[in-house]
Parts: sequence; C-alpha cells; structure tokens
Amino acid sequence: MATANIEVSETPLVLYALRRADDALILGHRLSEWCGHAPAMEEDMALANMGLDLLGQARELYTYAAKVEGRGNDEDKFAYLRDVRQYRNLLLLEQPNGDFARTMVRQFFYAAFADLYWRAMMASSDATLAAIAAKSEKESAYHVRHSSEWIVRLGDGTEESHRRAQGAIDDLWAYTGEMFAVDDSERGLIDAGIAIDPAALQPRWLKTITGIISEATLSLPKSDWMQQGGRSGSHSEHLGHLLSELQSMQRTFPGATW
Amino acid sequence: MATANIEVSETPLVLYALRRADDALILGHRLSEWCGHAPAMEEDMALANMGLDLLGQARELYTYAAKVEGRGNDEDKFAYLRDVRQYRNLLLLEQPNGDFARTMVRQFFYAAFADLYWRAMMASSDATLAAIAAKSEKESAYHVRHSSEWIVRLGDGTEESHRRAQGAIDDLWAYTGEMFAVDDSERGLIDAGIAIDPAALQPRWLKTITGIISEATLSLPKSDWMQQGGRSGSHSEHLGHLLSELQSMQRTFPGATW
Amino acid sequence: VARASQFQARIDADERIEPNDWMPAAYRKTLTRQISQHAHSEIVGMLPEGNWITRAPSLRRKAALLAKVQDECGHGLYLYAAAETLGTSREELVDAMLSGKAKYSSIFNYPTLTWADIGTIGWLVDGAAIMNQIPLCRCSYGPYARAMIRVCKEESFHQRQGFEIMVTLCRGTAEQKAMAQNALDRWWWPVLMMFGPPDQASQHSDTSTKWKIKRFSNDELRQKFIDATVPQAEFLGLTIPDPGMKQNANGNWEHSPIDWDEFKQVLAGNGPCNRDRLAARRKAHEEGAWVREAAMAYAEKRKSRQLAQAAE
Amino acid sequence: VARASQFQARIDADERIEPNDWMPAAYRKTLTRQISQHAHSEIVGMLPEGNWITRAPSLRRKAALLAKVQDECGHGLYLYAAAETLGTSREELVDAMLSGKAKYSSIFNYPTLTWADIGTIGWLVDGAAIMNQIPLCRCSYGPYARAMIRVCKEESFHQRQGFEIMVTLCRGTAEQKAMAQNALDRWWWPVLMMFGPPDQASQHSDTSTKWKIKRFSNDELRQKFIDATVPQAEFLGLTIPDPGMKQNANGNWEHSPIDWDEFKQVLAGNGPCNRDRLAARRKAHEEGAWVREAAMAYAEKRKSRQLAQAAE
Repeated sequence: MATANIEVSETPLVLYALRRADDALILGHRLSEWCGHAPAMEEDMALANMGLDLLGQARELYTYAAKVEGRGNDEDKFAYLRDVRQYRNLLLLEQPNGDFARTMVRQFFYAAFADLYWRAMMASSDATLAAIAAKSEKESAYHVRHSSEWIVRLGDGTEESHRRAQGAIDDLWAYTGEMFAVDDSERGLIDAGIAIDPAALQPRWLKTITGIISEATLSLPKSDWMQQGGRSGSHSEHLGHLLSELQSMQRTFPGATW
Repeated sequence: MATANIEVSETPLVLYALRRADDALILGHRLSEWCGHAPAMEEDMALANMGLDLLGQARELYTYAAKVEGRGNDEDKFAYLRDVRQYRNLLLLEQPNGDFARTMVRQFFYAAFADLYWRAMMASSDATLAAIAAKSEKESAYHVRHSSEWIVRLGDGTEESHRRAQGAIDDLWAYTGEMFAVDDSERGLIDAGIAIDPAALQPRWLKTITGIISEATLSLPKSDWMQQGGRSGSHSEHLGHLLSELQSMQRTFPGATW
Repeated sequence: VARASQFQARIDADERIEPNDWMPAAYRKTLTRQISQHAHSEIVGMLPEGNWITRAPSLRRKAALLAKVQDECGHGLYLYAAAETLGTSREELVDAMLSGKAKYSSIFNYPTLTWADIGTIGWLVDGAAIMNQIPLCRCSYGPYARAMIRVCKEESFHQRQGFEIMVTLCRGTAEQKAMAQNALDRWWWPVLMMFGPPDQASQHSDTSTKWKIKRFSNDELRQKFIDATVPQAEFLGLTIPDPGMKQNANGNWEHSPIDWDEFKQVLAGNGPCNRDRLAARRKAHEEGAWVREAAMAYAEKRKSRQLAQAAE
Repeated sequence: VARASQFQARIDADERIEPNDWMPAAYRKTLTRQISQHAHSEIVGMLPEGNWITRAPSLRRKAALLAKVQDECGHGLYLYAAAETLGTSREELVDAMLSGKAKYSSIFNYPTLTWADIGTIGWLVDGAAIMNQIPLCRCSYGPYARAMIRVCKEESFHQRQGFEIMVTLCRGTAEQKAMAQNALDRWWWPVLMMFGPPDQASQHSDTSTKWKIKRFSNDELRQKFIDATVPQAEFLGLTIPDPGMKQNANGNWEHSPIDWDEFKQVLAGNGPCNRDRLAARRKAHEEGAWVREAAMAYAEKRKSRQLAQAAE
C-alpha cells in the first residue's frame, strides 16, 4: 500500500524549525491568496511582498529542519507531503483572510510578535537560527509598520471600517495566546540557549498592540480565554482546505520534478 | 515514477457514459457545496435532494463505463483519479455556485435539457442506458419543477432578485450551446441507436426556457455565441479547484479503502 | 391550581399532552427551550459534517454523508415544527439562536479535522444523542415524542454508518488506524460531556423529571453510553483515552473525572468553533435574506393577481 | 499648424516628447489609449497566472510565480503613472476598464488549466509581449519609453523563467510532457493573435508609425516571434500545432492562416474568460471600496487635526 505522507522525526530542534516554517508558509500562502484581488494595486504589491518574505523564511527554516533531521526530507516534502495533523503552525495564521481588516489584524498580531521574537532569536546559540532570525526580523519590522498603519487607518477611518476592524480583533484575539506558549520539547531548547522564551516577550507585545489599537480608537476584548492546538497538530477546520489546494499538484503527480 | 492518474480507453460508449457521469458528478458536487449554507432550511433539503439524485446517476454511469471499458477501473477511480483534462463534463455545470440565483439558473438550464434528454434516451437500444435514463428522467422532472419555480419567484419577486436572476442568465447563457453539440465519437452512437441526437431537442428546450423566463419577466440574451470545450477536456479555471478538493483524500492516501 | 394538579395527574397517568391542552407556563417554557435547542443543534450540527461532504473519499461515502446531513436538516425542521406548536414561531426561535441567546449542543463547537471525525461523530456523537433521545420518545408532550420517534430511527441508521466507517479505517492502513485513534482521542471527552453536568450539579432535572420530559439522570445516561461503547472500541482495536477507566463490581465502566471547566468554557462561547459556527449560520441567513424576500414578494403579487382575477 | 509641423520635426529628429511639451490632441489620445490598455493588460494579466499561485508545485516555483505576478502589478502601476502624465487620472482609466469601455490584451481571456500553462505564458505570452515592447523602449513619448525599458528588463527574466518551467516539464514524466504539449496546443494561436490583425487590416498603424509610437508592423513582429520560437519548440521536443507551417527561402517560418474570427469574437467579449476576468476585477474594486474610503477619511481627519494643532 503506497503512502504519500512522509514520516518526520520530530526531535526538539526539528520540531522547532518546522513550527516556525509552517507559520511562515501558511501565513505566506494566505497572503498570496489576495494576489490580484486586493482593495488597491498598492496593496496587491504590499501583500505579495509580505507573502514573499514569509515564503523565503519558510524555505530557509524547512531546509534547516531537513538538514538537522538528516532523513532525506527537504523543503518541498515538508510543505507538500505532510497531512493536516502533521502541520505545526499557529492557529491564528491558518484563519481565512476574510475581509481586508481581518487580514490586517491577523498580520498585525503576528508581525508584532514575530518582530520581537526574531530580534531576540538573533542571540540564539544556533548560528543558522540566529542568521535566519536576523533576516526575518528586518522583514517583520516592515510587516509591523505596514499592518499597524492600516489598523490605525481602518480603526480611525469610517464607521464601517471601524466596525470591521473591531470585529476582526474580537474574532482573532483568542488565537494570540498560542504565540507565547511553550511545551516541554521547546523548553529544553530554551534552557540550552538555542531558542528564546516567548513568554518573556508578551508584555512588550501587549504594549505595542495596545498602543496601536488605542491610537486606532479600537479596543481589545476583555476575555483572556485562549485557543491552542496548532503546535501539536490540532487545527481548525480551515487548514485542511488550504492544504488540499496547496498540495494538489504534488499529490496528483507523486514524485515528479517541477 | 509513480503516477496517480488512471488511463482511460475512451471508446465511443465509454466516453459517452463518462461525459454524462461527469455532468452528474460535477453538478451534484456543486449542489452539495450549499449544504448547511442555503437561504432557507427547505432549500438545504431541496439542494441536497437534487445533489443526491445526481450523485446516484453519476455512480450508475461510471459503473457502466467501467463495465464497458473492462480495464479494472471503477466509479471511484473515474471520479478521484482523473486530472482536469480527463474530465468530460459540460462547462455549464462546473461554473461556481455564485449566489442562489446563479445556482438556480444553472440548474434550470441543465435540468430542462436533461429531462428531455433522458426521456428520449429511454428508447436507447442499450438496455443499461435506457434504464438509467428512465430513472434520471423522473429525477430531472423534479429538478425542472423546483428550479423553474424559483426562476419565476426570483424574476418576478423583488427588484434585487430580478437583477440577480437576469445577471445569472446573462452570464451562463453562453454555456448552454454545448448541451446540444455532437462530435464524431457520439455521432456513431446516434447512428447506431444507442444515443439520441441532442440537437433535435433544442427547439423544445428553448420553448420551455423562454416560457419560464418570460413568465418570470426576465429575458434571454440576444447573443448566439456559445462557449465549448468541456466535452474534450478544455475546461474553465473553476474545475481544477473543484477537483483539488473533491480528490484530496484519494490523492493524499493513494490506494487506501474508505 | 386545580388545573395544575389535573395536569400533573394526566402526566402521572402517562397521558400525552397535546398542543391545545392546558399546560403550566413553566412546562411550555421548558419544552420550548428544550425542543428549540434540540432543533438548533440539528441545524448547527450540519456544519461539522458538512465540512467533509466535498472531500468524502468515495462516491458511496459522499452520497451517504450528504444524505445524513440532509436528514439532520429534516430533524431540525420537524423539531422546529414541534416547538411551534407551543406558540413560538420558527423565525423567533432561529433569531434567538443567531443572536447567541439560545444554545445548541456544545459538541458541535469542536472541529472535524480528518475523515475519521466523520466516522467518530456517527459512532459516538450520534450514539450519545440516541441514548439521550430514546427516552424522549415517551416524553409527556405529544408532538415532541412523535418527532423523537422519527429522529431516533434515522439516528440509529447514522450511528451504524459511522461505526462502519470506523471499522473500515481500523482494518485499513496504519495511517488510517492512527487517524481513527486520533479522532477518538479528540472526541471522547466532549462526547461524555454531551450528557450534561453531573447529577448533583444539574439545574433543570427536578421539574423535567416530574413532568416526564426527562426520564433518566445525566449520570445514568452517561454510564449507559460508556458501558455500550467500551466493547465497541475493543472491537475496533482502539484505546479509549482514559487510562484511569476501570470496570467495577457491577460490570459498569467508571470513568476518570471529567474536566467540567472545559465544558463551561465551551458553553460560554469559548470552544474551538463557537465563533465559526455562529458566523456560518448568520452568513447563510443574511445572504439568504434577499431570496426569502423575493419569495414573499412573489407570493403576495400572485395572491393579489388572483384576487383581481376573481373580481373580474 | 506651425506647432504641428514643429512637433513632427522633433519626432523626425528622434527627440523625446515630454509631458509638458506641446503635442497634437490625437497624439495624446492615441498614447493615452495605448498606454492605459497596456496597463490594464498588466493588471488583468495577474489573474490567469494568479490562479496557480496557491497550487504551484514547489516552494521555489510558488515564490517565483508570486514575485512574477507582483511584477506585473508593478508594471501596471508604472504604466498608469505614464498614462497620467498625459492628463487622465488612473481612477478614470481604471473605471473605463471596469465598465468594459477600455480594452486589455485578449490573451488574458484564455484560462490557465494546468501548471504547464504557467510555463507557456512565460515562454510565449511574455515572449510575444517582449517582441512588441522592445521597440516601444524607443517610442517618441518619454515617460512611456522609460517605463518600457524597465518593463522589458523584467519581462525577459519572466520569459526565461517560463521557458525553464517548460524545459523541466519536457524532461519530466510522459504526463508532464503531454501537459506541456497540450498547453502549447491551446496557447499557440491566441499568442500569434497578440500581434494584432494582419497589416492590411490594421487601423492605427499609419499615424502611430509617423509618430514613432509603432516602429514595426504587426506582421513583421509576428514573423520575428515565430522565427525565434520555432527552434525553442524544437529544443523542447514540442510540436507547434500548425501542420501547414513551413520554412521559406529566406529562412522565415510561414504560418497557416490565422482564424481572425476567433480573434474578433474574443475582442468582442466572447472569449472563454472575458466575463470572469472583468467580474474578478470588479469584485476586487467593489469589495475594496470601503478600504479606500477608510484610508481617505483617515487622511482627511489627520490633516484637519494637524491644521488644528498648527493653529493652537
């Protein structure tokens, strides 16, 4: 019986790299869905730019995971030949684009985290991760700037844009907690100085977020209940649909070179 | 190099059955996309009913194609392991659901044809096709009734529903010509009394259509330009996306039994 | 007061209460709430399974799943009709659900991640629903009891179908069996919560029991369900994700403590899919508004044309 | 009249015309039409290729395709900017496209069915575009000429990428090679039509040539393209779907007659994707309206706040 899904040895470092790679791929894919359909041509450009940055990050991280794992996997096998339960991205990033407000709120929540995260990761004792972090941090800084400008414009724009932006914040807020969570696998890397502890970044992240949200005349939900699961493969219903599209060619023509 | 697409010996009779099977599967699949999202619960029921009828027709026709072909293919291999260029359905039926008006216009155009077509096919010299025709005709008669009632309601309902129904007619009209086209492969079956000539049905079809459309205070486009290609595998961009979803499980887990 | 004791006497004599019979306001209210929640559950319950119709792995499964989800819609329709006999319109009931005021079963706030979830929902969720619903076939309120008879018949068909999907997966490849186990792992505890809070914490049971709406306690039904399910899991070769579960002297399987905090969170709106489910139903309702308006406008036009014709 | 002949003298002397220079109204109109059509083509051209971004078969191809479609958007932006120097706003130009009044290249009214179409578009559609555009780098109107220099540089990169996709397919499995051949079969004739009607039937060429907007005739460019493409197809091992094509004494490849009826149909709106393309662009525009309004409202609020602050 043929099987098309690869097996992955999820040692802590492989798992670490895959989680971040999946984050970047899935968000990059979502942004790429806008291409040709954005509210203005300048936004087609900007969304594609951010998508390209993220795809680039994903490729480097997958390649590193493959190298560390050493079982003959590569960036394309990781991206195209894992099933939904093998994906390790944050739930936030697989949420559908929705309207432009929702896409920008998702981007803002994540980029504000990623920027702090990658900046701190530049001090990783793992030279490859430190190098990826340096590049990703520069890119994330632009993502924060672009998305936060839009949050302010939408929040403080018209009544409709305010309503949509607030709705997006309310809907996506519960997915932000997962960014700061750490499991045992990752705790070991933190203790070894390979990874940094994201929980330490939460106060600064919250400060950035509340600053922009209040400038935008918007508000954060009171609820502190947070949804988790992506990091261990318990996803929302949205990821499966995304993957059926993303993987369709590799699944239909197994083993071919493109 | 593994390949996941089956090869099909498209003799005239196999091709004939596959074309009708693909019609039924693709339209049935489109209708099933509504399930849980229809404008009223009664329509959830009705759309699922019609979808089930069509899935049933598809299964019988695929099974017959498999039997005639005699190469070990079966209904699931035909449905799940042919690529977009191997599909043989009418372009009309792969068009996206759009709003309810568009779904109903698509249904009406096709059902009004299918009803006449299957009624005539009951006289086929091929006993299996004649039996499938008898069953399908009964089902199509209900599809015509249901969809034509909606065309009248939407056309003669509110200004908005009229505008949407007219828009759907204008957009889908160019796909209706393909229902009446015959190629050499099918001509041989017609001459042999196995298939009937759809062109002979066009006047009656047009009479049904114009009757309902005018009762609905709607109008048919003037244009007589017609789009073709589905019967020979030249599809619109929509079919590939539909198939990536329809086939995702069989493609991801090749060879498994479900 | 005389009417109230007469009413209770009829209940005690196992008579059926019918729509035009006198009934206490609280009975009416309780039943309206329960039947409509049940109807909402059928309708919202279309979504998690509907999520796999377009991806079902064979044509036979695709047709069966579409038919099943259609049946759920049908159940919703009978149940709304039963609730309407108590004097509240379907429109009002649906609006209460869409606005978030009325509840539906929390089990539908969990996502369907893989095809094995479709099997598991049929096997366990429908199985649990049947346990809850069979006693309702003898409920004191006639229209509800009759609706439940029809619903239960179809549900047990669905339950068998779901179990058969699980059998196929468990006899399949290692990947398929792992998929089945993973689905059981995710659904087991939420399914146990479907029977409601433990008896000592349940709010509505006392009066419901007196009125013969409820005939067994939550814990009794939960126990029955577990005892029925354990051998099925064994048959499938799957492990129930409760390492502390053990059979007691009476032959009943005792489960470990249930995480009622999760139950309360999901009930309060904090389940994995609460927002998605309501958003999907609201979207269908809002995007369908113009269709429903068109149908009404047409019906009115037609009526006034007919009147005009009759007057000629 | 003196200005007109002075203008023509500048053109004849190969001087560049700049936005603030005097120019005949017809020159302005012709260029506005041509540049904006070109811009519309870049923007609508994002759609057929964009259709495969989410399904590109490797991450490298996915990134390259997204970058390519983004470049097309960038080309659209420079070209609108060049057209705006002639006095019509981008908004007006875009509205004319969305309303169906202004045209875009008909080649984008054909669908992308398989991944091989992405290779073929790069190889042939971009290849044909470059043939058309290289002479425009020397066009008499400065802003257009400068935009074209930048566009052509990127287009030839895209063309090489497309050809490389074809090479990979043609060296791949039998299925991949068949996919490549099928794509060539579907795109060949539409690509030849990209050069426009045959010279004896062309409307705009005379004045365009006089004004040094157009430097080669449609048929000349088409011939150049075919002669360049035939050896590439041979290299790939693909068959150009024109059994009547033959090399003449000058070494040029003579093609069979082109079906200009199809060309006219597609131009008149009856191509396979005309409705889809316009609908997609209109949807993006309409659904983006609230975003653009929000940005404007915010900019105004900000301005008035700054003014208020300055006044304090």
